[in-house]
Amino acid sequence: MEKNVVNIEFEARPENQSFARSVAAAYISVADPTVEELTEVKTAVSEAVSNAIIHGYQRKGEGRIAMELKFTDRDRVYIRVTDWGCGISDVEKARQPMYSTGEDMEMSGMGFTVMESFSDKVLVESEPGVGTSVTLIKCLDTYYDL
Amino acid sequence: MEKNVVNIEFEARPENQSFARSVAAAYISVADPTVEELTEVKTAVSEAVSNAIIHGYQRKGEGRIAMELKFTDRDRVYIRVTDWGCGISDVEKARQPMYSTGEDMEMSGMGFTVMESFSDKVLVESEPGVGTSVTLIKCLDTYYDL
Amino acid sequence: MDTIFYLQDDTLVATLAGEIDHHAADRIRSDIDDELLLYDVKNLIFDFSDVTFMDSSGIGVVLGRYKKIRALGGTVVIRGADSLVRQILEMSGVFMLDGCREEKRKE
Amino acid sequence: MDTIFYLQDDTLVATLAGEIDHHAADRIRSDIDDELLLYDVKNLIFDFSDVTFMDSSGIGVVLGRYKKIRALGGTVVIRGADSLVRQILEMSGVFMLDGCREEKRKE
Ligand SMILES: Nc1ncnc2c1ncn2[C@@H]1O[C@H](COP(=O)(O)OP(=O)(O)O)[C@@H](O)[C@H]1O
Ligand SMILES: Nc1ncnc2c1ncn2[C@@H]1O[C@H](COP(=O)(O)OP(=O)(O)O)[C@@H](O)[C@H]1O
Repeated sequence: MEKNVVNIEFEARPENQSFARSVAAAYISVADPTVEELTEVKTAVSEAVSNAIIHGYQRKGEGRIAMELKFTDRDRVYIRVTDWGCGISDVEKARQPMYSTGEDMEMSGMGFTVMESFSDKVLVESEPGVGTSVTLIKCLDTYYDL
Repeated sequence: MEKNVVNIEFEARPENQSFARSVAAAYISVADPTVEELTEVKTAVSEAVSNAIIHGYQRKGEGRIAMELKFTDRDRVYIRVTDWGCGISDVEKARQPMYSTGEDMEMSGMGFTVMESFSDKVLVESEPGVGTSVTLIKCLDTYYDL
Repeated sequence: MDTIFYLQDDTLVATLAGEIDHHAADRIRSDIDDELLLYDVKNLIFDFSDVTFMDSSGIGVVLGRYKKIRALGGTVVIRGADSLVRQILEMSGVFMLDGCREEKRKE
Repeated sequence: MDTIFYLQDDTLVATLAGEIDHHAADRIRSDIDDELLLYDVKNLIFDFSDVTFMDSSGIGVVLGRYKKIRALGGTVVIRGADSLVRQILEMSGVFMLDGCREEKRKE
Protein backbone atom coordinates (compact mmCIF):
# COMPACT_ATOMS: atom_id res chain seq x y z
CA MET A 1 0.00 0.00 0.00
CA GLU A 2 2.99 2.36 0.19
CA LYS A 3 2.66 5.39 -2.06
CA ASN A 4 -0.31 4.91 -4.43
CA VAL A 5 -0.23 8.62 -5.23
CA VAL A 6 -3.53 10.16 -6.30
CA ASN A 7 -3.86 13.71 -7.58
CA ILE A 8 -7.24 15.31 -7.97
CA GLU A 9 -8.33 18.77 -8.95
CA PHE A 10 -11.86 20.13 -8.62
CA GLU A 11 -13.75 23.41 -8.53
CA ALA A 12 -14.31 25.47 -5.38
CA ARG A 13 -18.04 24.84 -5.35
CA PRO A 14 -19.88 24.26 -2.09
CA GLU A 15 -21.26 20.88 -3.25
CA ASN A 16 -17.72 19.60 -3.74
CA GLN A 17 -17.15 19.54 0.03
CA SER A 18 -19.06 16.29 0.15
CA PHE A 19 -17.41 15.00 -3.04
CA ALA A 20 -13.94 15.63 -1.61
CA ARG A 21 -14.60 13.76 1.61
CA SER A 22 -16.10 10.83 -0.28
CA VAL A 23 -12.94 10.67 -2.40
CA ALA A 24 -10.79 10.63 0.72
CA ALA A 25 -12.97 7.91 2.27
CA ALA A 26 -12.81 5.78 -0.89
CA TYR A 27 -9.07 6.29 -1.01
CA ILE A 28 -8.32 5.06 2.50
CA SER A 29 -10.90 2.26 2.25
CA VAL A 30 -8.38 -0.03 0.57
CA ALA A 31 -6.41 0.03 3.85
CA ASP A 32 -9.43 -1.32 5.72
CA PRO A 33 -9.76 1.50 8.28
CA THR A 34 -12.16 1.44 11.23
CA VAL A 35 -15.45 3.30 10.89
CA GLU A 36 -14.09 5.87 13.33
CA GLU A 37 -10.90 6.46 11.34
CA LEU A 38 -13.00 6.85 8.20
CA THR A 39 -15.15 9.49 9.86
CA GLU A 40 -12.14 11.30 11.29
CA VAL A 41 -10.45 11.53 7.90
CA LYS A 42 -13.68 12.63 6.22
CA THR A 43 -14.16 15.33 8.86
CA ALA A 44 -10.61 16.69 8.62
CA VAL A 45 -10.80 16.77 4.80
CA SER A 46 -14.18 18.45 4.98
CA GLU A 47 -12.67 21.25 7.12
CA ALA A 48 -9.68 21.77 4.86
CA VAL A 49 -11.76 21.83 1.69
CA SER A 50 -14.47 24.07 3.06
CA ASN A 51 -11.81 26.51 4.26
CA ALA A 52 -10.47 26.68 0.71
CA ILE A 53 -13.97 27.31 -0.66
CA ILE A 54 -15.15 29.74 2.01
CA HIS A 55 -11.99 31.60 3.00
CA GLY A 56 -9.50 30.96 0.19
CA TYR A 57 -11.93 31.76 -2.61
CA GLN A 58 -14.35 33.75 -0.43
CA ARG A 59 -17.41 31.74 -1.47
CA LYS A 60 -17.19 32.96 -5.04
CA GLY A 61 -17.73 29.39 -6.26
CA GLU A 62 -14.77 29.77 -8.55
CA GLY A 63 -11.15 28.66 -8.38
CA ARG A 64 -9.49 25.24 -8.38
CA ILE A 65 -8.69 23.06 -5.41
CA ALA A 66 -6.07 20.33 -5.63
CA MET A 67 -5.90 17.31 -3.37
CA GLU A 68 -2.95 14.97 -3.25
CA LEU A 69 -3.35 11.65 -1.47
CA LYS A 70 -0.70 9.08 -0.75
CA PHE A 71 0.39 6.46 1.72
CA THR A 72 3.79 7.46 3.06
CA ASP A 73 3.82 4.14 4.87
CA ARG A 74 1.33 1.33 4.61
CA ASP A 75 -0.61 2.67 7.58
CA ARG A 76 0.07 6.38 7.29
CA VAL A 77 -1.99 8.47 4.91
CA TYR A 78 -0.99 11.92 3.68
CA ILE A 79 -3.62 14.29 2.28
CA ARG A 80 -2.68 17.71 1.02
CA VAL A 81 -5.34 20.26 0.09
CA THR A 82 -4.16 23.26 -1.93
CA ASP A 83 -5.92 26.39 -3.08
CA TRP A 84 -4.68 29.41 -4.98
CA GLY A 85 -6.89 31.83 -3.10
CA CYS A 86 -6.30 34.80 -0.80
CA GLY A 87 -3.86 33.08 1.59
CA ILE A 88 -3.42 33.57 5.33
CA SER A 89 -1.27 36.37 6.69
CA ASP A 90 -0.84 34.99 10.21
CA VAL A 91 -0.99 31.20 10.21
CA GLU A 92 -0.28 30.84 13.90
CA LYS A 93 -3.23 33.05 14.79
CA ALA A 94 -5.47 31.33 12.25
CA ARG A 95 -4.79 27.96 13.87
CA GLN A 96 -5.92 29.11 17.30
CA PRO A 97 -9.22 27.68 18.55
CA MET A 98 -12.13 30.12 18.12
CA TYR A 99 -10.18 32.43 15.81
CA SER A 100 -12.19 33.14 12.69
CA THR A 101 -12.49 35.90 10.12
CA GLY A 102 -15.95 34.56 9.29
CA GLU A 103 -17.75 35.18 12.56
CA ASP A 104 -20.43 37.19 10.78
CA MET A 105 -21.23 33.98 8.84
CA GLU A 106 -21.34 32.01 12.12
CA MET A 107 -18.01 30.34 11.42
CA SER A 108 -16.82 28.95 14.74
CA GLY A 109 -13.07 29.24 14.23
CA MET A 110 -12.81 25.55 15.15
CA GLY A 111 -11.86 24.19 11.71
CA PHE A 112 -8.13 23.86 12.39
CA THR A 113 -8.83 22.55 15.90
CA VAL A 114 -11.01 19.79 14.45
CA MET A 115 -8.36 18.94 11.85
CA GLU A 116 -5.77 18.71 14.59
CA SER A 117 -7.78 16.47 16.86
CA PHE A 118 -8.74 14.13 14.03
CA SER A 119 -5.28 13.89 12.43
CA ASP A 120 -1.85 13.04 13.75
CA LYS A 121 -0.26 16.08 12.19
CA VAL A 122 -1.48 19.20 10.39
CA LEU A 123 0.93 21.30 8.34
CA VAL A 124 -0.11 24.69 6.98
CA GLU A 125 1.80 26.62 4.33
CA SER A 126 0.30 29.86 3.15
CA GLU A 127 1.21 33.12 1.49
CA PRO A 128 -1.17 36.06 1.17
CA GLY A 129 -2.19 36.55 -2.44
CA VAL A 130 -0.68 33.21 -3.46
CA GLY A 131 -2.66 30.53 -1.70
CA THR A 132 -2.78 27.93 1.03
CA SER A 133 -1.75 24.32 1.41
CA VAL A 134 -2.97 22.22 4.32
CA THR A 135 -1.46 18.78 4.84
CA LEU A 136 -3.20 16.21 7.01
CA ILE A 137 -1.26 13.20 8.18
CA LYS A 138 -3.17 10.34 9.74
CA CYS A 139 -1.92 7.02 11.06
CA LEU A 140 -4.40 4.23 10.65
CA ASP A 141 -4.34 1.64 13.39
CA THR A 142 -5.38 -1.02 10.93
CA TYR A 143 -2.19 -2.95 10.90
CA TYR A 144 -1.60 -2.92 14.62
CA ASP A 145 -4.88 -4.74 15.11
CA LEU A 146 -3.58 -7.85 13.42
CA MET B 1 -24.48 21.55 -12.18
CA GLU B 2 -23.11 22.30 -15.64
CA LYS B 3 -19.37 21.65 -15.96
CA ASN B 4 -17.86 21.09 -12.48
CA VAL B 5 -14.74 19.67 -14.10
CA VAL B 6 -12.80 17.17 -12.00
CA ASN B 7 -9.43 15.78 -13.02
CA ILE B 8 -7.94 12.85 -11.21
CA GLU B 9 -4.82 10.82 -11.75
CA PHE B 10 -3.99 7.53 -10.04
CA GLU B 11 -1.76 4.50 -10.40
CA ALA B 12 -2.62 1.43 -12.47
CA ARG B 13 -2.94 -0.82 -9.44
CA PRO B 14 -5.65 -3.46 -9.25
CA GLU B 15 -7.07 -2.08 -6.00
CA ASN B 16 -7.72 1.27 -7.70
CA GLN B 17 -10.53 -0.25 -9.77
CA SER B 18 -12.78 0.05 -6.77
CA PHE B 19 -11.40 3.49 -5.87
CA ALA B 20 -12.12 4.80 -9.38
CA ARG B 21 -15.72 3.65 -9.39
CA SER B 22 -16.30 5.11 -5.92
CA VAL B 23 -14.98 8.44 -7.18
CA ALA B 24 -17.36 8.32 -10.15
CA ALA B 25 -20.26 7.42 -7.86
CA ALA B 26 -19.42 10.27 -5.45
CA TYR B 27 -19.11 12.64 -8.39
CA ILE B 28 -22.54 11.97 -9.88
CA SER B 29 -24.19 11.76 -6.45
CA VAL B 30 -24.61 15.53 -6.35
CA ALA B 31 -27.03 15.16 -9.29
CA ASP B 32 -29.21 12.81 -7.23
CA PRO B 33 -29.14 9.81 -9.59
CA THR B 34 -31.26 6.69 -9.15
CA VAL B 35 -29.61 3.64 -7.57
CA GLU B 36 -29.68 1.98 -10.97
CA GLU B 37 -27.94 4.91 -12.69
CA LEU B 38 -25.32 4.90 -9.97
CA THR B 39 -24.63 1.19 -10.50
CA GLU B 40 -24.54 1.59 -14.28
CA VAL B 41 -21.98 4.38 -14.11
CA LYS B 42 -19.89 2.46 -11.56
CA THR B 43 -19.94 -0.61 -13.78
CA ALA B 44 -18.96 1.25 -16.97
CA VAL B 45 -16.12 3.04 -15.14
CA SER B 46 -14.98 -0.23 -13.63
CA GLU B 47 -14.67 -1.75 -17.13
CA ALA B 48 -12.78 1.22 -18.56
CA VAL B 49 -10.36 1.40 -15.63
CA SER B 50 -9.71 -2.33 -15.44
CA ASN B 51 -9.02 -2.37 -19.18
CA ALA B 52 -6.37 0.29 -18.64
CA ILE B 53 -4.81 -1.71 -15.80
CA ILE B 54 -5.04 -5.16 -17.39
CA HIS B 55 -4.61 -4.46 -21.11
CA GLY B 56 -3.11 -0.98 -21.32
CA TYR B 57 -0.44 -1.62 -18.68
CA GLN B 58 -0.55 -5.43 -18.92
CA ARG B 59 -1.07 -5.94 -15.17
CA LYS B 60 2.34 -4.57 -14.36
CA GLY B 61 0.81 -2.47 -11.57
CA GLU B 62 2.63 0.55 -12.91
CA GLY B 63 1.62 3.50 -15.04
CA ARG B 64 -0.76 6.40 -14.51
CA ILE B 65 -4.45 6.54 -15.30
CA ALA B 66 -6.26 9.85 -15.71
CA MET B 67 -9.96 10.34 -15.28
CA GLU B 68 -11.76 13.52 -16.30
CA LEU B 69 -15.30 14.01 -15.10
CA LYS B 70 -17.67 16.80 -16.03
CA PHE B 71 -21.30 17.60 -16.59
CA THR B 72 -21.72 18.74 -20.19
CA ASP B 73 -25.30 19.51 -19.30
CA ARG B 74 -26.96 19.38 -15.92
CA ASP B 75 -28.14 15.84 -16.54
CA ARG B 76 -25.41 14.55 -18.81
CA VAL B 77 -22.18 13.31 -17.33
CA TYR B 78 -18.96 12.84 -19.27
CA ILE B 79 -16.23 10.55 -17.94
CA ARG B 80 -13.00 10.09 -19.82
CA VAL B 81 -10.49 7.43 -18.78
CA THR B 82 -7.01 7.74 -20.27
CA ASP B 83 -3.97 5.50 -20.09
CA TRP B 84 -0.55 5.78 -21.67
CA GLY B 85 -0.21 2.06 -22.18
CA CYS B 86 0.15 -0.23 -25.19
CA GLY B 87 -2.84 1.07 -27.14
CA ILE B 88 -5.26 -0.81 -29.40
CA SER B 89 -4.38 -1.49 -33.04
CA ASP B 90 -7.91 -2.31 -34.23
CA VAL B 91 -10.50 -0.45 -32.16
CA GLU B 92 -13.48 -1.68 -34.17
CA LYS B 93 -12.50 -5.31 -33.56
CA ALA B 94 -11.76 -4.65 -29.88
CA ARG B 95 -15.27 -3.28 -29.38
CA GLN B 96 -16.94 -6.43 -30.69
CA PRO B 97 -18.70 -8.60 -28.12
CA MET B 98 -16.62 -11.63 -27.07
CA TYR B 99 -13.42 -10.30 -28.64
CA SER B 100 -10.59 -10.41 -26.14
CA THR B 101 -6.84 -10.71 -26.17
CA GLY B 102 -7.02 -11.94 -22.59
CA GLU B 103 -8.90 -15.20 -23.07
CA ASP B 104 -6.15 -17.14 -21.32
CA MET B 105 -6.91 -15.02 -18.24
CA GLU B 106 -10.62 -15.77 -18.62
CA MET B 107 -11.39 -12.29 -19.87
CA SER B 108 -14.79 -12.46 -21.51
CA GLY B 109 -14.37 -9.81 -24.16
CA MET B 110 -17.57 -8.18 -22.88
CA GLY B 111 -16.04 -5.06 -21.32
CA PHE B 112 -16.88 -2.69 -24.17
CA THR B 113 -20.31 -4.31 -24.56
CA VAL B 114 -21.07 -3.65 -20.89
CA MET B 115 -19.84 -0.03 -21.21
CA GLU B 116 -22.09 0.43 -24.22
CA SER B 117 -25.20 -0.98 -22.63
CA PHE B 118 -24.72 1.04 -19.44
CA SER B 119 -23.84 4.37 -21.10
CA ASP B 120 -25.50 6.46 -23.76
CA LYS B 121 -22.33 6.80 -25.78
CA VAL B 122 -18.83 5.29 -25.68
CA LEU B 123 -15.99 6.92 -27.60
CA VAL B 124 -12.65 5.17 -27.98
CA GLU B 125 -9.47 6.85 -29.15
CA SER B 126 -6.33 4.76 -29.21
CA GLU B 127 -2.93 4.57 -30.80
CA PRO B 128 -0.59 1.59 -30.44
CA GLY B 129 2.39 2.52 -28.31
CA VAL B 130 0.81 5.79 -27.23
CA GLY B 131 -2.24 4.90 -25.21
CA THR B 132 -6.01 4.76 -25.01
CA SER B 133 -8.79 7.11 -24.08
CA VAL B 134 -12.30 5.85 -23.43
CA THR B 135 -15.09 8.39 -22.99
CA LEU B 136 -18.36 7.39 -21.38
CA ILE B 137 -21.35 9.67 -21.78
CA LYS B 138 -24.36 9.03 -19.61
CA CYS B 139 -27.65 10.91 -19.42
CA LEU B 140 -29.19 10.86 -15.97
CA ASP B 141 -32.96 10.83 -15.92
CA THR B 142 -32.94 12.77 -12.70
CA TYR B 143 -34.33 15.99 -14.00
CA TYR B 144 -37.03 14.43 -16.15
CA ASP B 145 -38.53 12.89 -13.05
CA LEU B 146 -39.49 16.25 -11.63
CA MET C 1 -31.59 16.48 3.94
CA ASP C 2 -34.46 18.53 5.24
CA THR C 3 -34.72 19.42 8.89
CA ILE C 4 -37.98 18.20 10.43
CA PHE C 5 -39.74 20.36 13.00
CA TYR C 6 -42.40 19.94 15.59
CA LEU C 7 -43.69 22.21 18.26
CA GLN C 8 -44.32 21.01 21.83
CA ASP C 9 -45.93 23.87 23.74
CA ASP C 10 -43.25 26.59 23.57
CA THR C 11 -40.43 24.21 22.64
CA LEU C 12 -39.34 23.69 19.03
CA VAL C 13 -37.80 20.30 18.23
CA ALA C 14 -35.52 20.43 15.18
CA THR C 15 -34.53 16.98 13.90
CA LEU C 16 -31.46 17.38 11.71
CA ALA C 17 -30.67 14.68 9.19
CA GLY C 18 -27.93 13.52 6.84
CA GLU C 19 -24.58 15.24 6.44
CA ILE C 20 -23.94 18.63 8.05
CA ASP C 21 -21.15 20.55 6.36
CA HIS C 22 -20.77 24.25 5.64
CA HIS C 23 -22.84 23.87 2.49
CA ALA C 24 -25.73 22.12 4.23
CA ALA C 25 -25.44 24.36 7.32
CA ASP C 26 -26.61 27.47 5.44
CA ARG C 27 -29.90 25.79 4.68
CA ILE C 28 -30.36 24.27 8.16
CA ARG C 29 -29.65 27.63 9.79
CA SER C 30 -32.21 29.51 7.72
CA ASP C 31 -34.82 26.75 8.09
CA ILE C 32 -34.56 26.88 11.87
CA ASP C 33 -34.58 30.67 11.95
CA ASP C 34 -37.73 30.72 9.81
CA GLU C 35 -39.49 28.44 12.31
CA LEU C 36 -38.31 30.57 15.25
CA LEU C 37 -39.85 33.63 13.59
CA LEU C 38 -43.08 31.81 12.70
CA TYR C 39 -43.98 30.44 16.10
CA ASP C 40 -43.86 31.68 19.64
CA VAL C 41 -40.88 29.55 20.60
CA LYS C 42 -39.04 29.76 23.88
CA ASN C 43 -36.88 26.63 23.98
CA LEU C 44 -35.10 24.69 21.27
CA ILE C 45 -34.21 21.00 21.07
CA PHE C 46 -31.64 19.93 18.46
CA ASP C 47 -32.09 16.25 17.67
CA PHE C 48 -28.93 14.85 16.03
CA SER C 49 -30.07 11.20 15.97
CA ASP C 50 -30.32 11.08 12.17
CA VAL C 51 -27.10 12.99 11.46
CA THR C 52 -24.61 10.79 9.59
CA PHE C 53 -21.76 13.31 9.35
CA MET C 54 -20.92 16.66 10.92
CA ASP C 55 -17.94 18.98 10.72
CA SER C 56 -17.32 22.25 12.60
CA SER C 57 -20.15 23.95 10.71
CA GLY C 58 -22.50 22.29 13.21
CA ILE C 59 -20.95 24.37 15.99
CA GLY C 60 -21.99 27.61 14.32
CA VAL C 61 -25.51 26.29 13.79
CA VAL C 62 -25.86 25.43 17.49
CA LEU C 63 -24.13 28.50 18.91
CA GLY C 64 -26.00 30.92 16.66
CA ARG C 65 -29.38 29.48 17.67
CA TYR C 66 -28.27 29.33 21.32
CA LYS C 67 -27.69 33.08 21.30
CA LYS C 68 -31.18 33.76 19.94
CA ILE C 69 -32.86 31.43 22.42
CA ARG C 70 -30.95 32.89 25.38
CA ALA C 71 -32.05 36.36 24.33
CA LEU C 72 -35.62 35.07 24.76
CA GLY C 73 -34.73 33.58 28.15
CA GLY C 74 -35.13 29.98 26.92
CA THR C 75 -32.93 26.89 26.96
CA VAL C 76 -31.30 24.66 24.37
CA VAL C 77 -31.10 20.86 24.48
CA ILE C 78 -28.73 18.75 22.36
CA ARG C 79 -30.25 15.32 21.83
CA GLY C 80 -29.04 12.11 20.23
CA ALA C 81 -25.50 13.15 19.26
CA ASP C 82 -23.23 10.19 18.42
CA SER C 83 -19.68 10.12 19.72
CA LEU C 84 -18.12 12.06 16.84
CA VAL C 85 -20.80 14.75 16.74
CA ARG C 86 -20.46 15.00 20.52
CA GLN C 87 -16.69 15.30 20.27
CA ILE C 88 -16.98 18.24 17.87
CA LEU C 89 -19.63 20.04 19.91
CA GLU C 90 -17.59 19.45 23.04
CA MET C 91 -14.54 21.16 21.51
CA SER C 92 -16.62 24.32 21.20
CA GLY C 93 -17.54 24.23 24.87
CA VAL C 94 -21.23 24.42 24.09
CA PHE C 95 -22.16 21.85 26.76
CA MET C 96 -20.70 24.11 29.41
CA LEU C 97 -22.85 27.09 28.55
CA ASP C 98 -25.65 28.18 30.87
CA GLY C 99 -29.00 27.04 29.56
CA CYS C 100 -27.55 24.38 27.29
CA ARG C 101 -28.10 20.77 28.29
CA GLU C 102 -27.37 17.43 26.76
CA GLU C 103 -29.71 14.46 26.44
CA LYS C 104 -27.84 11.23 25.85
CA ARG C 105 -28.32 9.16 22.72
CA LYS C 106 -30.59 6.18 23.12
CA GLU C 107 -28.56 3.01 22.50
CA MET D 1 -14.95 -10.55 0.56
CA ASP D 2 -14.42 -14.26 0.98
CA THR D 3 -16.45 -16.79 -0.92
CA ILE D 4 -18.29 -19.19 1.38
CA PHE D 5 -18.61 -22.83 0.38
CA TYR D 6 -20.69 -25.78 1.38
CA LEU D 7 -21.04 -29.21 -0.08
CA GLN D 8 -24.43 -30.86 -0.62
CA ASP D 9 -23.82 -34.43 -1.81
CA ASP D 10 -21.92 -33.91 -5.07
CA THR D 11 -22.97 -30.27 -5.46
CA LEU D 12 -20.74 -27.40 -4.35
CA VAL D 13 -22.54 -24.20 -3.36
CA ALA D 14 -20.32 -21.12 -3.70
CA THR D 15 -21.77 -18.00 -2.07
CA LEU D 16 -20.01 -14.97 -3.53
CA ALA D 17 -20.07 -11.74 -1.57
CA GLY D 18 -19.24 -8.05 -1.92
CA GLU D 19 -17.88 -6.44 -5.06
CA ILE D 20 -16.75 -8.58 -7.99
CA ASP D 21 -14.31 -6.78 -10.26
CA HIS D 22 -11.25 -8.05 -12.12
CA HIS D 23 -9.17 -7.64 -8.98
CA ALA D 24 -11.53 -9.63 -6.76
CA ALA D 25 -12.25 -12.19 -9.51
CA ASP D 26 -8.70 -13.59 -9.41
CA ARG D 27 -9.19 -14.59 -5.80
CA ILE D 28 -12.73 -15.93 -6.28
CA ARG D 29 -11.63 -18.02 -9.24
CA SER D 30 -8.76 -19.68 -7.42
CA ASP D 31 -10.84 -20.22 -4.26
CA ILE D 32 -13.51 -22.07 -6.23
CA ASP D 33 -10.95 -24.07 -8.20
CA ASP D 34 -9.26 -25.15 -4.97
CA GLU D 35 -12.58 -26.49 -3.66
CA LEU D 36 -13.30 -28.28 -6.93
CA LEU D 37 -9.95 -30.06 -6.64
CA LEU D 38 -10.42 -30.86 -2.97
CA TYR D 39 -13.83 -32.52 -3.13
CA ASP D 40 -15.53 -34.90 -5.47
CA VAL D 41 -17.82 -32.27 -6.95
CA LYS D 42 -20.13 -32.81 -9.89
CA ASN D 43 -22.41 -29.78 -9.89
CA LEU D 44 -21.84 -26.17 -8.96
CA ILE D 45 -24.24 -23.56 -7.63
CA PHE D 46 -23.17 -19.90 -7.75
CA ASP D 47 -25.11 -17.89 -5.18
CA PHE D 48 -24.99 -14.17 -6.03
CA SER D 49 -27.41 -13.05 -3.28
CA ASP D 50 -24.71 -11.19 -1.33
CA VAL D 51 -22.99 -9.60 -4.32
CA THR D 52 -23.23 -5.81 -4.17
CA PHE D 53 -21.42 -5.03 -7.42
CA MET D 54 -20.29 -6.97 -10.47
CA ASP D 55 -18.68 -6.03 -13.76
CA SER D 56 -17.82 -8.26 -16.73
CA SER D 57 -15.17 -10.10 -14.69
CA GLY D 58 -18.07 -12.13 -13.25
CA ILE D 59 -18.71 -13.57 -16.71
CA GLY D 60 -15.25 -15.11 -16.87
CA VAL D 61 -15.64 -16.56 -13.39
CA VAL D 62 -18.91 -18.26 -14.35
CA LEU D 63 -17.89 -19.40 -17.85
CA GLY D 64 -14.52 -20.75 -16.71
CA ARG D 65 -16.13 -22.87 -13.97
CA TYR D 66 -18.93 -23.90 -16.34
CA LYS D 67 -16.38 -25.43 -18.70
CA LYS D 68 -14.79 -27.44 -15.90
CA ILE D 69 -18.13 -28.69 -14.60
CA ARG D 70 -19.34 -29.64 -18.06
CA ALA D 71 -16.17 -31.66 -18.58
CA LEU D 72 -17.24 -33.65 -15.51
CA GLY D 73 -20.76 -34.03 -16.91
CA GLY D 74 -22.31 -31.80 -14.23
CA THR D 75 -24.56 -28.75 -14.24
CA VAL D 76 -24.24 -25.14 -13.11
CA VAL D 77 -26.92 -23.11 -11.35
CA ILE D 78 -26.91 -19.32 -11.02
CA ARG D 79 -28.82 -18.33 -7.92
CA GLY D 80 -29.91 -15.03 -6.43
CA ALA D 81 -28.62 -12.62 -9.10
CA ASP D 82 -30.11 -9.12 -8.84
CA SER D 83 -31.22 -7.32 -11.98
CA LEU D 84 -27.84 -5.77 -12.80
CA VAL D 85 -25.84 -8.93 -12.20
CA ARG D 86 -28.44 -10.77 -14.29
CA GLN D 87 -28.17 -8.22 -17.08
CA ILE D 88 -24.41 -8.70 -17.31
CA LEU D 89 -24.57 -12.48 -17.21
CA GLU D 90 -27.33 -12.39 -19.81
CA MET D 91 -25.15 -10.40 -22.21
CA SER D 92 -22.69 -13.28 -22.19
CA GLY D 93 -25.40 -15.78 -23.15
CA VAL D 94 -24.56 -17.98 -20.18
CA PHE D 95 -28.22 -18.67 -19.40
CA MET D 96 -28.68 -20.22 -22.83
CA LEU D 97 -25.92 -22.77 -22.40
CA ASP D 98 -26.78 -26.46 -21.96
CA GLY D 99 -26.49 -27.48 -18.36
CA CYS D 100 -26.70 -23.94 -17.00
CA ARG D 101 -29.88 -23.00 -15.21
CA GLU D 102 -31.08 -19.96 -13.31
CA GLU D 103 -32.81 -19.89 -9.95
CA LYS D 104 -34.63 -16.64 -9.37
CA ARG D 105 -33.75 -14.29 -6.55
CA LYS D 106 -36.04 -14.50 -3.54
CA GLU D 107 -37.78 -11.14 -3.09
N1 LIG E 1 -7.65 28.10 2.82
C1 LIG E 1 -7.69 29.28 3.50
N2 LIG E 1 -7.50 30.43 2.81
C2 LIG E 1 -7.55 31.61 3.47
N3 LIG E 1 -7.78 31.73 4.80
C3 LIG E 1 -7.97 30.62 5.52
C4 LIG E 1 -7.94 29.34 4.91
N4 LIG E 1 -8.15 28.43 5.88
C5 LIG E 1 -8.31 29.09 7.03
N5 LIG E 1 -8.20 30.43 6.83
C6 LIG E 1 -8.29 31.47 7.88
O1 LIG E 1 -8.11 30.88 9.15
C7 LIG E 1 -9.21 31.16 9.99
C8 LIG E 1 -9.46 30.01 10.95
O2 LIG E 1 -9.85 28.87 10.24
P1 LIG E 1 -10.66 27.70 10.97
O3 LIG E 1 -9.94 27.31 12.21
O4 LIG E 1 -10.89 26.65 9.97
O5 LIG E 1 -12.04 28.35 11.42
P2 LIG E 1 -13.26 28.89 10.55
O6 LIG E 1 -13.18 28.24 9.21
O7 LIG E 1 -14.45 28.48 11.32
O8 LIG E 1 -13.12 30.38 10.44
C9 LIG E 1 -10.36 31.43 9.04
O9 LIG E 1 -11.38 32.21 9.62
C10 LIG E 1 -9.63 32.15 7.90
O10 LIG E 1 -9.43 33.51 8.21
N1 LIG F 1 -7.03 0.41 -22.38
C1 LIG F 1 -6.70 -0.57 -23.25
N2 LIG F 1 -5.43 -0.70 -23.68
C2 LIG F 1 -5.09 -1.68 -24.54
N3 LIG F 1 -5.96 -2.59 -25.04
C3 LIG F 1 -7.25 -2.51 -24.66
C4 LIG F 1 -7.68 -1.50 -23.74
N4 LIG F 1 -9.01 -1.68 -23.54
C5 LIG F 1 -9.38 -2.73 -24.29
N5 LIG F 1 -8.33 -3.24 -24.97
C6 LIG F 1 -8.37 -4.38 -25.93
O1 LIG F 1 -9.72 -4.59 -26.31
C7 LIG F 1 -10.09 -5.94 -26.03
C8 LIG F 1 -11.56 -6.01 -25.71
O2 LIG F 1 -11.82 -5.33 -24.51
P1 LIG F 1 -13.13 -5.64 -23.66
O3 LIG F 1 -14.33 -5.60 -24.54
O4 LIG F 1 -13.13 -4.75 -22.48
O5 LIG F 1 -12.96 -7.16 -23.20
P2 LIG F 1 -11.91 -7.82 -22.17
O6 LIG F 1 -11.40 -6.72 -21.29
O7 LIG F 1 -12.72 -8.82 -21.44
O8 LIG F 1 -10.84 -8.44 -23.00
C9 LIG F 1 -9.17 -6.38 -24.93
O9 LIG F 1 -9.04 -7.77 -24.85
C10 LIG F 1 -7.87 -5.67 -25.30
O10 LIG F 1 -7.19 -6.37 -26.31
